[in-house]
Amino acid sequence: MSAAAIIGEFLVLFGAIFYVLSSLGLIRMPDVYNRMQTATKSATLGSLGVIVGVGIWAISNVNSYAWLPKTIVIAVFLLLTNPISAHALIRAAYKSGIPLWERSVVDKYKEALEREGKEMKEGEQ
Amino acid sequence: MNELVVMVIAPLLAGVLAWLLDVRGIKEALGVLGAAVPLGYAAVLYERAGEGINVAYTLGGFQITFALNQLSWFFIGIAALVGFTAVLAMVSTAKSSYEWLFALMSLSGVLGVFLANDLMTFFIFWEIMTFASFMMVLKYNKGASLKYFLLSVFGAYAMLIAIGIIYAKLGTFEFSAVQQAMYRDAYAVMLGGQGLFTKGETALIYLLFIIAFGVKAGAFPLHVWAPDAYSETNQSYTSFFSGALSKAGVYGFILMYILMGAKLTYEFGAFRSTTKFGYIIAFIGGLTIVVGGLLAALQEDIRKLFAYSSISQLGYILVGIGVGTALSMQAALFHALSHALFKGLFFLIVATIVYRTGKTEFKDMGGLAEKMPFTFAMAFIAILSLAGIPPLVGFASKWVLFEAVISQNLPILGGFVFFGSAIGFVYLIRFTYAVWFGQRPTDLDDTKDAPLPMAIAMGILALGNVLFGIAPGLVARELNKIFGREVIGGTLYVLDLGFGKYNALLLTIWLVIGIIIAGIVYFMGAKVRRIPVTDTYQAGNPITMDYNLTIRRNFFLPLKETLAFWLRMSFDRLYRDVGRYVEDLAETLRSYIYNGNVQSYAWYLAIVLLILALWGV
Amino acid sequence: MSQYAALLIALPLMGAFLIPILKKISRSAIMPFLAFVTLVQTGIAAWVFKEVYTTGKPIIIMAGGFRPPVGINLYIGHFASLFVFIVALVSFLMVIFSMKSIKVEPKDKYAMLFLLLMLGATGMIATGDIFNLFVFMEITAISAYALTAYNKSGEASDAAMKYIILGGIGSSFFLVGIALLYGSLGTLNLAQIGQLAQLMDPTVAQVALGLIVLGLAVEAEIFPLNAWAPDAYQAAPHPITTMFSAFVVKASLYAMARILYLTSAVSSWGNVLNLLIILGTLTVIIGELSALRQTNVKRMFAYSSIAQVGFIAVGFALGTQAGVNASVFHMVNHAIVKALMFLAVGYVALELGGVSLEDFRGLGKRMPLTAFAITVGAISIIGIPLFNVFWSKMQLVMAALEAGKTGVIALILGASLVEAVYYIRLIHTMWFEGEGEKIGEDTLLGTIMLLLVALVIIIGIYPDAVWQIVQKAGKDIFDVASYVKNVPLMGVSP
Amino acid sequence: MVKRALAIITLLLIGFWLAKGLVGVPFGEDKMLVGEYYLENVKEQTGAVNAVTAVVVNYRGFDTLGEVTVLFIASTGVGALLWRRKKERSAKSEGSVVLTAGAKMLLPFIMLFGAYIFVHGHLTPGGGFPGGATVATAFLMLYLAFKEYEIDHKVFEPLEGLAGVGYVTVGLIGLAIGGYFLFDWIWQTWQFGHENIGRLFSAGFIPIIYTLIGIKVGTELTGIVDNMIKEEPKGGGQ
Amino acid sequence: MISVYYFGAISLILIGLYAILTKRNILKMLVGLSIMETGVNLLLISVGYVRGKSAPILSEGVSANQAVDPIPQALVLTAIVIGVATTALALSVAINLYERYKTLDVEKIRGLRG
Amino acid sequence: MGEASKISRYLYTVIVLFIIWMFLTSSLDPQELEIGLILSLIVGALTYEVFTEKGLANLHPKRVAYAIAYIPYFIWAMIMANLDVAYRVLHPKRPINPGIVEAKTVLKNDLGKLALANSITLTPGTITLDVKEDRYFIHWIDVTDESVEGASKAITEPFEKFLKVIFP
Amino acid sequence: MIGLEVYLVLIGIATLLSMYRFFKGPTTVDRLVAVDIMTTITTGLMVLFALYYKRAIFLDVALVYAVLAFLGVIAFARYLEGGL
Ligand code: NA
Ligand code: NA
Repeated sequence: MSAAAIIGEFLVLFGAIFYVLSSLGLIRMPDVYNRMQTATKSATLGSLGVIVGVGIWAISNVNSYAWLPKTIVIAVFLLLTNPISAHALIRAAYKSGIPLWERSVVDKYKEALEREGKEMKEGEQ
Repeated sequence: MNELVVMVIAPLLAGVLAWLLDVRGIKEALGVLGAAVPLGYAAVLYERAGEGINVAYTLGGFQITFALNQLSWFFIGIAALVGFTAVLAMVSTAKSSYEWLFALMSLSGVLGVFLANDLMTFFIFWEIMTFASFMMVLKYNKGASLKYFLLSVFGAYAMLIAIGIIYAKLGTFEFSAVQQAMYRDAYAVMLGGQGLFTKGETALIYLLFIIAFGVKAGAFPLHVWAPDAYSETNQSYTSFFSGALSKAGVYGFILMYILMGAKLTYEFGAFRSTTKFGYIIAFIGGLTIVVGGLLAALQEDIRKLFAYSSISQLGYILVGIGVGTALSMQAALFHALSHALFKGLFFLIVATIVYRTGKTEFKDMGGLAEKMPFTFAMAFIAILSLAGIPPLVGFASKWVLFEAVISQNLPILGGFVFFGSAIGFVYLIRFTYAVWFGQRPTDLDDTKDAPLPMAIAMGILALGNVLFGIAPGLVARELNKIFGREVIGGTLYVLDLGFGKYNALLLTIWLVIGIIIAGIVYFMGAKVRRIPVTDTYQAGNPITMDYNLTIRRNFFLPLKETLAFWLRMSFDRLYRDVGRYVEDLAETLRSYIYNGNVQSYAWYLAIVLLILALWGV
Repeated sequence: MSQYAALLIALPLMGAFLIPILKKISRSAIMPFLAFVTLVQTGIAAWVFKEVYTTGKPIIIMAGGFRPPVGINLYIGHFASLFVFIVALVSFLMVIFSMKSIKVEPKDKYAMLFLLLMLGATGMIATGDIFNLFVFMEITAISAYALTAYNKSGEASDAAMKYIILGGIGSSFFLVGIALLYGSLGTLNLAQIGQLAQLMDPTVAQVALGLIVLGLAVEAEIFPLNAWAPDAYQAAPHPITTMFSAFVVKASLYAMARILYLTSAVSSWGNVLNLLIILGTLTVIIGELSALRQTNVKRMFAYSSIAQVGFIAVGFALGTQAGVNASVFHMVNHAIVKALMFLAVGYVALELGGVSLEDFRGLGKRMPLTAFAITVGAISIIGIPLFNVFWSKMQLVMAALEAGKTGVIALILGASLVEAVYYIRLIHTMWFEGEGEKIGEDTLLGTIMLLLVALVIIIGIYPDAVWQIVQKAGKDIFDVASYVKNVPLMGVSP
Repeated sequence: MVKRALAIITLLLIGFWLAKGLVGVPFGEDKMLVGEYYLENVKEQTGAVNAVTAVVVNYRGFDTLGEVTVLFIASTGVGALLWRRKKERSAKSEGSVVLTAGAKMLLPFIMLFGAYIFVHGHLTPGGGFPGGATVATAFLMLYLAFKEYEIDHKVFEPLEGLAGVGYVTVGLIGLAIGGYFLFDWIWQTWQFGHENIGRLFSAGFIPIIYTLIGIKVGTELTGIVDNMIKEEPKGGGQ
Repeated sequence: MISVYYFGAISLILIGLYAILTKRNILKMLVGLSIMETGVNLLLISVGYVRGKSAPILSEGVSANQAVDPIPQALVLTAIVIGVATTALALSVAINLYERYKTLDVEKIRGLRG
Repeated sequence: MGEASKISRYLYTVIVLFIIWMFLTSSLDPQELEIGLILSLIVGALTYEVFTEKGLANLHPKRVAYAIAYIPYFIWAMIMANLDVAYRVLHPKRPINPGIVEAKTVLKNDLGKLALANSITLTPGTITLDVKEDRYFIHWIDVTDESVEGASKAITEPFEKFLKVIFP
Repeated sequence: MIGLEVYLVLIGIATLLSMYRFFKGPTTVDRLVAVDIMTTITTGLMVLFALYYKRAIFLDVALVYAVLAFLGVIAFARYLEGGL
């Protein structure tokens, strides 16, 4: 068994575990904000592992170096886009009025928005 | 181009040209010319009718065939003559090119029907004839035309189905082929075998034909269109409508005899001295006589009166056909001619009256004899002819018919026929007196006599009434040619039926003498008295406008009251109710099916799928 | 040379694709350009028609140069060449009408959709491949959806939504039918399907045929799948309504007939025909009854059109050469007459702003030419001799009787009576009721109407020329053996 | 409730019927007739490695032309139906800098992905449609991120038309050169790229057509998005 | 016994049809239509599947006799595009409908009937 | 620092695209490279104005070096983040103490802000909720300091070390 | 070592688990988050399938899938936040 296979498979295993973790987070966390906290990170890392892992594994499995660059492109794409979509989603959650978990400790964003609104009103007057 | 084709197409072509050009003077000239062509050809082809002329074209996958023989010539003659006189009268009464187009088109249609040598051609021209006459009515009255058209198309489609069944079995439309096949079939049945047509199919075809021809002939209870249609159109045209177009129905019945008489006879057997199927036709004819006659008597409108009278008269013809002997057939044909002549004349007279006075009801008329002497003279001839007074043609034909029916020992039919004559007198008396004699409403004081074209037209028909009345042998000779043997014997002036004789000339001489005597008495002794209408008393009742039984108003009201129960059973209303019911149903159906909800529509789709699934298509 | 018949497809496409570019150059050139394209299309169609009818041989267009069933082929035989010509001609006339009648923007989009509707119908008629048929059906349908909604009114959107939902379900099931057919035969070529039909598993064939007929029946306006049609006809722009009635529905009917006859070797075939006869008869009856008290005249014509479709469907479902011939004849006649009538009624709407029966009072005085056109059309549809529809109705009736379907004919003739009632009422309303000032009628539209009137009457008086053509077209559909023989199928066999 | 019950019964019966039909089309078994021919001849006849692509562009090119047309109709139709005398974006808020900067950064990549996909249509499971769709998502992203963003209609609409014209023209050149509409003249007449099967410069006109389709689909889908995302300004009626 | 893919495809078709037959909101009906289309596409693909064979892309050592039928896949590509086109158009019609009637309830949008 | 010249921006875009292309195709086949170059040139021409402000300046060795160095740092942070997640998810009591805090950044560049936001999102217990000018609003799963300064110090500052060099 | 199939199953389970959240909700954003995670996991699954079938062509599919999924989520998110 070649090194590529070992590293590749290890990465895939690693990624798969984080995938499962991600989905567990999705189930277990109490509200949408905290679900995102747990799910996004581990799904992204999981992807990184699985996808790059496949690229490396392929070196021995299908005897091709051509896989790795392509898998890297996919992985990087996910790495770039997943936090963007997570950001867009959490903003959507907040702006669509989903309240924070009742045991949340602070909401600076709300304060900032209220201040902004007040300034806007004053500006109009 | 073949003469027959020219004959059929000329009026239509003239009509289309008249319609397209639409120039005063020219359209009338074209119209008269167009109507004169068939008349001229009918005269020219008289000699050759015996040898038979055939032509055939292919059109739209169907053979269009025409044939001229003795029978078709007879009907062509009637149609061309009445058509010509009607068109002549239309020169005065028809204003729009629309009327010229459709009047002439209907003439083409009628000619085509009579000349057709196969069922499909027959049907096609039947439709053209129906359509054109319908258009003539449509211009005047939507309801009336609709009724006419619906019943006609109903009849036509019935005919089409019958034709179709025949075609499906025999693979031919041609009269002679159908006739031969039917003979073979009849023969097979006679030998106790099974023909191509089962008894049920034969009965169906028979029924469908009766409906088809019955509608056109105005047979009871399919007559309801006729009173309205005859009265709600140009009255000059009505003279053709009633005089010639309705004869297409008569011709149809005769055609049915020719094509499948034997088959019907052997399939359904005899009734007394006639056949069962024939007796049904005759019985329908009898009912038509009575119903038409009674209703004619009850009309307040002269157009309606003659419309019902026309229905009644056609009943005679049906009786003649139904009885089914050679003699009765000839009588029917003879009466068809008579009817065309006197009823054509009558409607031209009505047309003249309407044209000159604008009035149509008895209550608005009176004393017109003085103002319209020529028209009155024509009316005199027509009245005598219709009433069956010798020596006019009406007497001759009715006489033959009476003899034919009586000789067959069919008492009920005889009863109908006699009743019809009686009731004919009843309504004619009213027409005679209320229109021509008595007090004249002041607004009719400057009424003029018939315009020249109408006068000529009336003259021609009146001449026919007199000529064929005095010399009925002329007609008998033609009828015998049709049958290929001498059924009615005699000479030019004498009809000899074997068991009875009628000498027209002798009677004419007697009559002329009588008239001269009567004239002398009248002019020496008669004084006209003027009595105010309101001074009249009647059976102790004060005169109200509702119960004012002068000859001009509600004259036969007592009769009407007597018949009240029967009159309530109006077939007209029945059909109307059925129509309304269908329309209501349609509306309900439509609003349920197309309810505007796309989900329901999706359900329809699912249901069709379900049907597919369950049916296992 | 004959491969150039492919221009029938290429040209409208090219035209449609060029319009966005043309729009940047000159907006006012779009409609003239549309007229030009349809005129050229008519010319090509006429050439193809001449080719096919003089040589007596169909033109087989092999897309990409692959022989069927490997490549998709178009089969422009007697039927297709005739109908492609009708499609092009009616389209050309409707472009002229569109120039007058289309006021709603964006006209460039209208022009594109117009061309593509024409293209879709052309393709449906010409194609020799069942999936390609589906594609062209969708081209037709989707451009029809868009055009139905084109006026953007509530009614238009409502009608289009109904059309989309029903059409969508129909096309889905059609595709399921194709899947079954393909799964059992391994080919999509119509000729090969015809060749192999008898090898099909009977159950598969039943289901597949049922689904295909169902899918097509939605577009072919067969009751009760036609519920979208009156709304779409009413709401669509007038030239488009005309095209719906004149050829869009006909293309679907043809497709249905073509597939049915190609699969006539299938054991359950008779059942499908019987079902179609029942549905066709119901289409006639319900269509006529629904038109009876209709006060919106355009909608009345729509129901009448549906009823005629029923006639055609019944003719096809008879399963005889005579029936097919009669149906094809009726398709031609109805295309002419309904083109005339919808053109006229659309013109009335344009001038008077409405098409309720009330608007038609005194039309004979206000717009005599238009009223005359409607009258001729109505009389023709009723089935009066000397007008074209009479002949095809007669042929239909005869064909049905020949096939022993007397009862069906009685019902259908009864429905024709109903037809007479509402058309006569309309004629009377136009000519003998109401008054009005004469409106100067458009010369060009008047000429088109007169042209169509002339066709109605010429065919009415001398139907033989058309009848000859139609018989050949009918044989094209009915004679499956020569269809299969004419397609140069290469040796790909099971 | 009754409606639902009826629906379920109806659908179950229909489903049973469909299933009954499908029993005659056994799953997973080879039913190929024409398909087999394609697989055996695809390489030398079309030069494509991807048999689906060859079927789509060559053997069943007519379908694809139709398919392109269908999408064109949709784009045109949406444009026609959502046409208003005046239309503007009605986005209420802009995305945060994360989204806007992200969109700017991703735009060229996504477009390149799209181009990659349609250029490689004959080699990989891509082609003009997914490629075009990918290109369109790049523009969609800009619409989503920016409040004011709008495509340049002067370029997009003619480009859409031109791509279509190009497709038909390629087909017509085939008619002129090879005698058949949509004939692959590059592969069959010019024999270009015969030695390259499996590499980029092969498969005759497939890459050309897929590029045209890609451009067309990209511009069309973008146009649809553009139409759907804009509204008539409040108060300004037609 | 019917294959699970067929079963799934039929189920999708029926679920879609169920939505069309019972949901009153037009958008839901359109979703139903899309589900139906998906089901049909799945069916087409399943019909073309050959057990144990690979995607019909003859690279990476896959030869002609190892590939599944390419035709259904080509058909599905077309069908998908057609579905997308229909949906896009339907949505814009729905937008217009909503603007005019202020509702998407089929029972309330009945401007045309009878 | 203002915008770079158009040529510089264009060239930079093309280079980046071409590199991506090479990764994407994983091939050195000259045919692929030719087409890749052409496509890069075309796509670059269409998008360079949006894509970059600084152009070739982004390829400054120092920046590249920092960017490369950032990768392992970031990945390490990510792995830590996920272990943290694992802990919170798998712990039966779900030990969380969430809230939204505000943090400041010194970064001026949009791309830098994006990188920071993404980094925050993917690293322990934080997701960027919104960015307004230099203020980050962050959902923090375990709030330890509610003040702006404290939050900035805990969340943004560790990344800024690298990012302010990479995206000046 | 363990074998591809096991990972396929493992990732498949992860997909199913995230589907639970999709059906459970309760808010639309919850479902959308579930979709986002699901698509991310599915991308990985596709890549793994590519290896399973030894066909690099599926990598392209995964890439396109990732692009489309990303845009889909962004579009929905922007819609839900009321930004469109
Ligand atoms: Na994602
Ligand atoms: Na984070």
